[in-house]
Amino acid sequence: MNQIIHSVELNTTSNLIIDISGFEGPIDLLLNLARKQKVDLTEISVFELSKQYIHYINTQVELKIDVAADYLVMASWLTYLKSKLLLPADDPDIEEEITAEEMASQISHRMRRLDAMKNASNILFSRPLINRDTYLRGIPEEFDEVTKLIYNSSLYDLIKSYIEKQESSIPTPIRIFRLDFMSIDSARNLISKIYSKLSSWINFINILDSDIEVSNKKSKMASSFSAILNMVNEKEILTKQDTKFGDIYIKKIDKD
Amino acid sequence: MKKSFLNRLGIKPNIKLVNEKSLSEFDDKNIVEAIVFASRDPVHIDYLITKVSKSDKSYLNNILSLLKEDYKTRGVIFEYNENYCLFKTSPLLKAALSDEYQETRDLSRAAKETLAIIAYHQPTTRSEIEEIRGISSSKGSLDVLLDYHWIEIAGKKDIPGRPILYKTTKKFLLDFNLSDINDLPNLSELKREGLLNSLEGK
Amino acid sequence: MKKSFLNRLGIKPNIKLVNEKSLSEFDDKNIVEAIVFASRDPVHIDYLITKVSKSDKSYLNNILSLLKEDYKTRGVIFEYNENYCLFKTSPLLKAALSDEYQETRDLSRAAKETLAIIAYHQPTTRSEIEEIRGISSSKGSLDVLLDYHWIEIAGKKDIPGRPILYKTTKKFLLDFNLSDINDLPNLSELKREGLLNSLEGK
Repeated sequence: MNQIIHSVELNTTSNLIIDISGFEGPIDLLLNLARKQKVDLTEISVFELSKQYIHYINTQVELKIDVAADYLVMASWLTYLKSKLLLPADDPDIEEEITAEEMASQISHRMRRLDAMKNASNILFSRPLINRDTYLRGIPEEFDEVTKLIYNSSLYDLIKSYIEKQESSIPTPIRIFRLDFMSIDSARNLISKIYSKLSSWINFINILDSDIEVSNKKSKMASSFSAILNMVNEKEILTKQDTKFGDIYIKKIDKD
Repeated sequence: MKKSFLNRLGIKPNIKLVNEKSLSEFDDKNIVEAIVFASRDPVHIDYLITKVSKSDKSYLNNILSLLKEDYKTRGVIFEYNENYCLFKTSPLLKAALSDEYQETRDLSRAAKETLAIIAYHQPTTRSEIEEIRGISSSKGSLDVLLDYHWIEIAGKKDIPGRPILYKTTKKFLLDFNLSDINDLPNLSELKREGLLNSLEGK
Repeated sequence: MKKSFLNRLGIKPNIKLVNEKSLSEFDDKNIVEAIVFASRDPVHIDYLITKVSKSDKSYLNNILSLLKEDYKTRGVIFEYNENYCLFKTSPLLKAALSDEYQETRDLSRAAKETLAIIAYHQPTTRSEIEEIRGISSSKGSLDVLLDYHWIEIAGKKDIPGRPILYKTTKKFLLDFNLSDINDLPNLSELKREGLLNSLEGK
């Protein structure tokens, strides 16, 4: 018996080992014992296995109490199972919760299930694993991104908005027109520009034609006349009118 | 996050992707190669279809198989499944690369078994894992696996006590080279043998 | 690993020494390729020398030039200088790799009105549009429409100030399904069709 146990490969590297013997729980222990008994878990002798398990637990005097519970629960369960398997079939009058055969098949199922998961785990971890056996691109690159706007108005939308505009009685916008008149200041500027030409008498009417920006003749005449009167007052210009309502002539005053 | 990045992962941002189509199969192969090579994450097939000249799955599949062939004996290999494709270093060069890049530490046997149990039984709870392993402490293993982003919390089970449910992640599929969870080794065989059912109720 | 490669490639190991050399070069090339692919930074030449079978600069340079040649016409290129080497996607594919997105928007009311006015009154000036719209700012709308190539400049009006004339483009006809600008229905035609009823009574 002890030989069997010592031949089991012990795993001491992992930090999650529960027992000093290297088993990860009672089913793991059962599996290890079973492997010594038979290859096919479906044909395992649960009776023989229970015997071995109970014997093994009994030899583990140093079993730590905090980890022992799982093993001891299993041991007592297997002891119960063993005694049931030993006894002849129960009195059919007594209603049993569970038969010995059911218990045996249950423990065999649990062993097979854990065994399947252990195998699956081995298969998974034997696959080429990213960052262990194989590596991904170290320097990923980004690409440009362009967003294009699409306007989805229909012809109907377009026409509708146009017609709404045409039909609705929107007041015409207020437009501020440029006022067509000549200020006294601008009239005076005008006369100053032609001042040098005023060395002889010139008809006042003629100077009005020199400005084309303002078409309002009355405004031009009134403002220019006022400007001239100012200039007469300032002794810059002489004026003369030969007859009543006749032409007005102007001439600059020679200052030397 | 950039829109193109989401698209490459197969996540559609709510703005339409209207890529200009390229010219020929030769160009298409180069384009697919460049996109997948440039990405660290697996690139989704749906995104690649928007980049090639024909929006046709079998046309793209042909390009993917050509690329796989091109890289068959190289230091970098091209892999694809129904959803994703990626480049990775050849597992044959494991020894030459491992000393510099290895990130995956060796896990304990308990953690490895716990991962397998979650993968095959997901979503599952800690007590179900413990029941299968026949041992009443699996907490350390769950922490390690969560740290690795191989498992994640998948809500709570609708039973008294509402225990946390665990399932495997996309990273698990990527790292173990599985196209999806139905791709797990021996899955149907184990199901058939009734080994993936919990004992509860028996 | 070399043996298995040999077998898989169907090469008989018992050939000349030259082939023996090219085989190791082949492996070294794969190793360099994989390292440069997986590295998070450009890889220094000095490091690669420690990874190949011969610690010899010219030997490595030969491998680097072979790799450059291998990737010459691919979607990804291999580049190296005296110090570093790296992989990057081919600059020739820059346009093909960029992602184009389409965002659909409704044209603003102002732009719609402006476009309609130009369509019905073309060629027309900004001040004429403003006069019809009764609003003195149409610049933004004109810019949007010009950007979108629905309108274009059609010379200058022969009046003082010589204002710019606008007209609709071919793209406008195309996008609005008109074969000719005369196909644009007029008001009475639309009313005859029973359209624009909501406007009645205005």
